[in-house]
Amino acid sequence: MEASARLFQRDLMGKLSKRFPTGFLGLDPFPGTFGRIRFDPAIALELFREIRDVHAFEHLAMVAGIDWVERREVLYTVWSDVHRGYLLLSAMLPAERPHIETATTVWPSANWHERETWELVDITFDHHPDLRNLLLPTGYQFHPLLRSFKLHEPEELEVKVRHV
Amino acid sequence: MTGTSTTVVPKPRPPIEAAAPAGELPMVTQPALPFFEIETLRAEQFIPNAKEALGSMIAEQAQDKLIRPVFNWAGRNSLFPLHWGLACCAIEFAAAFGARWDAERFGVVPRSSPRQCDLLIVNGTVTWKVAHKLITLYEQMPEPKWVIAMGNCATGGGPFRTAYSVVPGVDKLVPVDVYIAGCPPRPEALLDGILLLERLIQERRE
Amino acid sequence: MSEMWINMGPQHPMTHGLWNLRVRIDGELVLEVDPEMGYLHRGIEKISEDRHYNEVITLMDRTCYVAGMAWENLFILGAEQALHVEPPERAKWIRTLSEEFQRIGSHVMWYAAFVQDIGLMAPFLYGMRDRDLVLDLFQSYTGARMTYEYNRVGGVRNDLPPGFIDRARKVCDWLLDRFQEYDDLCLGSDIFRKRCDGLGVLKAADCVRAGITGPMLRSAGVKRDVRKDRPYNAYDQVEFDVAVADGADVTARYLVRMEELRQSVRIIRQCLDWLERNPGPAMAENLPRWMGAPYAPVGKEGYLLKRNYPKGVGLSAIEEPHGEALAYVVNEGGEHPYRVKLKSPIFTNLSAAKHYLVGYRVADIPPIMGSVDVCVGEVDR
Amino acid sequence: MSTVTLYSVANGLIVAILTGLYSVLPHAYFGWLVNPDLILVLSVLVFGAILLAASMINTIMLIWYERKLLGRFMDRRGAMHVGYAGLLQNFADGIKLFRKNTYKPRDADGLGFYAAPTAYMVTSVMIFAILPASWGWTAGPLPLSLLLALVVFSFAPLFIFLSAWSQANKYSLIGGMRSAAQMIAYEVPILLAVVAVVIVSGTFDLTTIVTMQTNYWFGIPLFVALIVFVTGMLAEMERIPFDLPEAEAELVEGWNTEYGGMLFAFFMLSDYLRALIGSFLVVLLFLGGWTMPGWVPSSLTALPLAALFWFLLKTYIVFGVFVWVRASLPRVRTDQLLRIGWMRMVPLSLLAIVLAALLVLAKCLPVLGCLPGVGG
Repeated sequence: MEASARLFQRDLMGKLSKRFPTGFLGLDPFPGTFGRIRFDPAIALELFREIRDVHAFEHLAMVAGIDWVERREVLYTVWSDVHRGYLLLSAMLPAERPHIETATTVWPSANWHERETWELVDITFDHHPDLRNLLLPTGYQFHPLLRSFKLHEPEELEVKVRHV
Repeated sequence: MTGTSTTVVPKPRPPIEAAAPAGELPMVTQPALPFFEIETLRAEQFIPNAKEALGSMIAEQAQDKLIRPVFNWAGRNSLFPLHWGLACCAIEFAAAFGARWDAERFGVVPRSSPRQCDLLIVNGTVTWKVAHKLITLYEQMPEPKWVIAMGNCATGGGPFRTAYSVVPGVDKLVPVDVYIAGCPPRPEALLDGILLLERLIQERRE
Repeated sequence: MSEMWINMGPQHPMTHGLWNLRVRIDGELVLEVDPEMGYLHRGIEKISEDRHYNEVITLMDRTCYVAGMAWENLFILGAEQALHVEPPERAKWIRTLSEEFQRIGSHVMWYAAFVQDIGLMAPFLYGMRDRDLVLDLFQSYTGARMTYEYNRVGGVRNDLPPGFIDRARKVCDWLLDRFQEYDDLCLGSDIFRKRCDGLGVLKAADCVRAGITGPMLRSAGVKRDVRKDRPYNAYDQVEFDVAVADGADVTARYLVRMEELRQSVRIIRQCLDWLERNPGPAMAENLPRWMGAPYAPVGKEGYLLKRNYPKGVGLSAIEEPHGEALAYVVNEGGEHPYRVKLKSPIFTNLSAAKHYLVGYRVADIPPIMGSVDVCVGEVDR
Repeated sequence: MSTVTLYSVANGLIVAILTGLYSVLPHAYFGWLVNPDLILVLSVLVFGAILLAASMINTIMLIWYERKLLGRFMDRRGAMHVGYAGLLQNFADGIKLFRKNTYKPRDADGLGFYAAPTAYMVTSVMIFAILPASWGWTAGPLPLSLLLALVVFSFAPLFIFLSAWSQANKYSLIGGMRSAAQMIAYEVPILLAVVAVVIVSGTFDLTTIVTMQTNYWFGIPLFVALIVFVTGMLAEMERIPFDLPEAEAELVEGWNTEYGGMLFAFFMLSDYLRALIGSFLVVLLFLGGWTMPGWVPSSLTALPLAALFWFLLKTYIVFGVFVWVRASLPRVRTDQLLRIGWMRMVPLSLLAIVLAALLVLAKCLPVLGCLPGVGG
């Protein structure tokens, strides 16, 4: 990694730990990016604002949800045109009723990403303007990207087709 | 003329050999009369409009020999598929209408409205979310209509058959006439499938 | 006429795929739009968790069926980072070459579909004709027209066949002529300019806020291109310019894509020169057998062995023909990825549909959506 | 000029058959065979049948011609495998559409749904009885044939809107609205362009108009009117660049979304009938009709169907230009289309009228007759 990027990383870490003495849990190195920030979901909205307004990460590229069985991870990837690099923001949520504040107020592009994460990984985004099914049919009661959801060969399933 | 009209339908002729008892040569060497002729003879005695019944049989023959070939020829040579792209195969479907393969040579012209189509080419993965819309489209097409399952996904789910959202084969939803293998099938394969369907239509009796 | 909702899709010539654009119109004026996705949701991310890394590539080809090679590259970059594998230099150049050819194939396909949306009939056929030439090249070294399964963890499956480079150069020359022809047909037509100028305008600030990437963003004058900003494969060694325009409308998107086509030819020529000069292996050596080099493992014994392979995470970003695509691959030490998360550029571009559709007319929807270049496969995954 | 016309041929045929029958049958009982009213009715029927068959075959060949030509513009071949070079392709399409079952969408209005295509077809065919295709191919002298043809031609928006409304489909409703607006907008410049022709020729009789073009085509002095007329006809025929009502990209097949089978065939056929009529009118009004250029040897001109041949040749060339336009231009938008219609075409057609009036006043039209290679 370049020296300037490492410098920026150290700078970011210092500023964030000063700004969020409790919620900011650390900045891990992550190859090819400025690193991965671990944060407490309680400070989500303030952190997003800080990251966007102060540190100029104005483009939210991806929101991913990962099911680690005993916990759920929600991962935001943001990009800065100023620093020319990605930054990952990761929060660990409990497996029971995982929820986090929505990022749509900060990055409007989070809208569909969060809808998708909500229906596939079952992470609720509080105060989301339009939390309904995006990819799956309305009213689908499973969350396919959870580890507990198993795939089957079609022969193992009974297919009942009802003409409507 | 009577108020009601009954039509006599010829029954299939029973096998003559089966009439003879087993292990014994039949005494009569002359072939028996075809069953429907006997029916007609009897009918002439008992049914007043047997002549019309015979006429309807002739009309049926004429329809068989004259009209149906023309209709089948027309149906075979003018298949309008629905302009609907589902997934990967849709791109090859479009390529088949491109300059190199030019499916219009065979009179295959895609139309956007299902009402004007007689061929539904299911060119891609069918998910449960789109399943009832596919059935609606199929039902909107006027008879006679045909379905081609293009590619492995439409045939049996393909690489996504284990997925929770994919219909493992479109024949669970609509009757399929021709299956085309490939993932995706090349445009030649699609044309081959269409020609196969044309052969099926040519031999159609209904 | 009073207000009414119309459904454009899932079977509609405008959609170019399987999605539904619900539009509330007043006469011809668009008041509100609501894209309805998920008709092609095939659960690729879930199936990937059940597959060997090299088998996931099969799914990546089908994720975006007009840009299969780009998605293969994307996943392989993430997987290699997660598995701590470095491909040889030649493989990187071949991947760069393949991705640029794929960009040409995808953009030409876009051109064909887009001009059909505004009613130009003949150029659709011209686009398909020229795309077939690119696909022929793909076929000559991958064996397939659209679904290649060419990349492998640690390199590419096989090297380029003899005679490929000359053929590719000829195709490049032919394509440059054809691009000029495309421009003559479109930009030379007054009706085309009338139809497309000032349509679907989304200014730079709005684009950035809405998370829009790719040619749509560059048409607003923002010079963001992953190939330049965060070079992968061999993009740091080739010369090219990032195509930008400042109209932020449909014409600007057309101009950006046309310029990208020309830049792609420029990159391809550099790649061909390099590949001609530098023979070498196209596959990393000393890979563990379960990684399945050079072919996907057929027998199970290859990867059923207990391994203590290091865990890892990979984040890869590429400039796909449609924009910035990301893959997040989590490796928990098995032969299957623990989690694959894919981010499609069109996903966010479509989510901002209301910003560039509302206020225009029904007749403007096809050109605007055409200029967005929707490929539903990668939106729904 | 010979007096042998299509109607007289039909009339003669009927008279010959009936008098032949009458001569062999007992006169006392079959006197009604030579009743002039009967002869008139039968002659009209036979005339109509010939006309219908000729126009239908012509239209079907026109579709074939367009498909092949469009294929060539698109670097492919078009229909190939049905008949020689796909000549029978459209017959196959027609028989197949005839074979398809008929239905009515649940919410559709029954009367409108069935009546509109029929009326559309009938009015389109009707014009063929009015238009002369050569000096012989007419029903007879019609002093106002041009006016009548244009009147019948402008019925179409009514039926299109009726069909669009009765289908109970939103797309077809939008298409119908567009179609009505477009056709009404372009009626005006077309009629004004025709007025220019009428000013120069001084008559509404198409046969006379063509005869007057023996020396020079009206398209040369009335070039502006020709441009306006062709553009307006493109819009009336709903062809690219003015095919908004059928805009495939946004409205699924436009105002005939819900039609299938034979009713759809009616629409399709009527569209091409109207295309044929449009080409006919361009040739008749501006390109000299069936008059032959001077370099054609007189032995050929004297051949019985030479005039018809030249007329059809010109028609097909004009239609080829329409196809060319279709292959190379994108579609305009509704508001742009209406703006072109009202703000460009109408002033241009007024200009054409002024030019025509000036030409007549300056008496410079006969001069054009001396130009070599222009007309007869």
